[in-house]
Amino acid sequence: MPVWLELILRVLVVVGAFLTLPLIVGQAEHKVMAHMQGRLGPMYAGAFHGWAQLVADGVKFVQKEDITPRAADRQVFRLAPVVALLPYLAVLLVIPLGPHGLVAQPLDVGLFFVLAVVGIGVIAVLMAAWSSANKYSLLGGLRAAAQLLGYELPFVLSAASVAMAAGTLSLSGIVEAWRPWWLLWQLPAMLIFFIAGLAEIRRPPFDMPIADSELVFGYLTEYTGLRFAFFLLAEYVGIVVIAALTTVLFLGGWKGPFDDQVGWLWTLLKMFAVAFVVIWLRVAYPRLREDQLQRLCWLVLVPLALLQLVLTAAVKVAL
Amino acid sequence: MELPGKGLVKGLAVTLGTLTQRTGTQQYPDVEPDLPPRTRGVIALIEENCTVCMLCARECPDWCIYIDSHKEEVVVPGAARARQRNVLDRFAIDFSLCMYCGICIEVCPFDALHWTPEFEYAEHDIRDLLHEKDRLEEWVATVPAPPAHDHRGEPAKEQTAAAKRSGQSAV
Amino acid sequence: MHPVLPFTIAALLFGIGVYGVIVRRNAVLLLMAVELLLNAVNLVLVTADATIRSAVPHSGQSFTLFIIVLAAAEIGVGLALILQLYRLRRSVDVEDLPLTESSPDRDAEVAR
Amino acid sequence: MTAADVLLAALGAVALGAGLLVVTTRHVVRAGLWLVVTLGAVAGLYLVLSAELLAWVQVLLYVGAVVVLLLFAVMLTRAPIGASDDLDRVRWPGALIGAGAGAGLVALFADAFHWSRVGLPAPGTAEAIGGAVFRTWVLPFELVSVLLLAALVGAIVVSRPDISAGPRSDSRPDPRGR
Repeated sequence: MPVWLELILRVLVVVGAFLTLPLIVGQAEHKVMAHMQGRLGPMYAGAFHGWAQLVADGVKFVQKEDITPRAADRQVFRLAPVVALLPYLAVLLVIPLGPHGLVAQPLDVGLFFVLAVVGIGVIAVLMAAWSSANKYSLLGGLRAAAQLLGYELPFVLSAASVAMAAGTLSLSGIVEAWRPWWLLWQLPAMLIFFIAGLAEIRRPPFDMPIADSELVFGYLTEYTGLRFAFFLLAEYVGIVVIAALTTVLFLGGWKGPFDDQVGWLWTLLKMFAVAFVVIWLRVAYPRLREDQLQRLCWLVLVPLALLQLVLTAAVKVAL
Repeated sequence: MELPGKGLVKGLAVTLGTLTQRTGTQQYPDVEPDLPPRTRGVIALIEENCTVCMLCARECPDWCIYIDSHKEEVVVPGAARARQRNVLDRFAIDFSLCMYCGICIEVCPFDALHWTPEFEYAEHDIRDLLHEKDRLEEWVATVPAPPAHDHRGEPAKEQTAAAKRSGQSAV
Repeated sequence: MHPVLPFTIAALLFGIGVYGVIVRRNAVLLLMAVELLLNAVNLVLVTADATIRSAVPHSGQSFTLFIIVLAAAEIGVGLALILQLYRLRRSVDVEDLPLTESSPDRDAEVAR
Repeated sequence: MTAADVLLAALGAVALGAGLLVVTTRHVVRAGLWLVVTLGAVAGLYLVLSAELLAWVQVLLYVGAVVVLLLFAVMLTRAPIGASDDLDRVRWPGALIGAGAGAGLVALFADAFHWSRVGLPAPGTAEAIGGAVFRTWVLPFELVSVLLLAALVGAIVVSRPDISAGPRSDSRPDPRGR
């Protein structure tokens, strides 16, 4: 197979995953959330248990009027949804699915790339918040910026811990080096990474930036139609990305019985398990208040992440 | 001392528990709802029973019953003078005003008004919620036999009376 | 690769940064221009690292790393100062800054 | 012209164009967004110059943190939508000095390198950079970390009026009576 054909094939597969995985997660969220609240959730679209609900939603969003507020900064307002979506697509490119280079684009500093690119999302939030010419949007954007900047720290530190343990920045390399007992050794880092990741994608209970009971819908207030759908899609791709990263970094990625043949299946299974937990947390917990949110980050997660770094270093030196 | 994080775990346990239980959602348009006895749906009118005493219209708290009538002379052969009788011209209930208190049904001395459990009479136009007497009569077919207050007790008075009238023994 | 290309880019970027630092009155915009200057320098260092074989490999990239960290520190302190300034004077215009120690009534005058 | 040259020229054009907009635009927030483009293009230049790790550090720290802080500050101070007129001083001295500095440096570099060709080194791995930082340059590294700590403390002290300078700022009544 020529190189360019293989490259195109890989990119196509990633785009396919980019378009289907979020839909699966979104549908799972509809159904799991409903059943956790004693409801049924969507039942009609697509005849069987509403499996096509998100497709129907997509069609609905396409039909809606695309409104730009008169006072808004038009170009920035229109660009923001795209900027919100693209980084996650880039991240999906480097996440290894299985052994023997089953990854769209292997990268020597994959972990670093992922952390850097995920950080771009906050610019999209600020763009959306400011250009909407709406006080609720701006407040939501400022909250988001403060939250994302703060949680970036434990996010990176806990990822650094596992990179230190594996002795490499390559995502595939980290999975190769992973051993089951790391589950215990890196447990604090895993929890910190997961919680900080939740905050990074602004999922409940960290959805202070769009707190709908006080800010209407935060930085998304003025968005309608397809652009709003882009932001929603970005949120679900965010869940996929955070679940995939947690899987790859802390849960051993494709490791499992028969991982030579069905490694990719293990990765996907673990990913969906983590995504389930993301949804579960949304149902179980109320939204954190702004001061609680910052307190959790700076007084709990950051010190814990630093302690975990020390622990990792100590074990690494002792071995 | 309580373990830290116990509340958090409890929250997760509750939601997971709910996930495993059956949901109570009724699939209404697909599956007919299982309505309790004495459900208040719409009010049916048995026109023959109405004597135009106007009690219902007067007792109605939000004045949603409209009654028109005229007097008619009935000449009874052999009687000294002709008797007068009220004839119902119009009987209408505006269900856009009705608050389903059931007072009209309670006060009717001749059992002309009845609750029926039918509830699917929504309209696109609010004016169509004014049910005239022929519409109200249509509901009579859906009036259920009144259940006993106690499901093991004796049957309702109306039922025994009806059974006696038709010469059968009470159920 | 022609090393003169990235060097020229860096030089022009530096020129743009200098222009920005001199012309801008808004303090935050001024800091942005300073970032351009730092980036120009970083670009020179990285290009030099890639083109000039030195005795110590990767020193140019190491320096760039240090400069990026310094920039982060600079932006942290700089923005804290600017926000404090804004809190005091409701303005981030560097033209309005008194260069000498001011008395409280002068402060009030400026604030008005 | 090789592929690397073309890439360098294209990315350089983007960086310079966006950089020019950073210092000339009259929209405060858009200046910050153009800065993102410039920094991204410079990161692309690093990639071409086989400094992969640096490129991602640039994205992580500059785009993810510095620009966000700048935008944050812009929005906290004043960020009208639309153009503002009072952002610049008189332009010509700055243009003169900036153009002079740029042209001088270009002349310097052109004189030093002419149109010489150099092969690109192998992509620098994280390991190599780590070796350089922690073996050869470990002392500056430590100094930088101390400086970072000092900056952190400084930023906190400056931005928190309740812990900054002693009695003067506390006792003095605010001139506007806020």
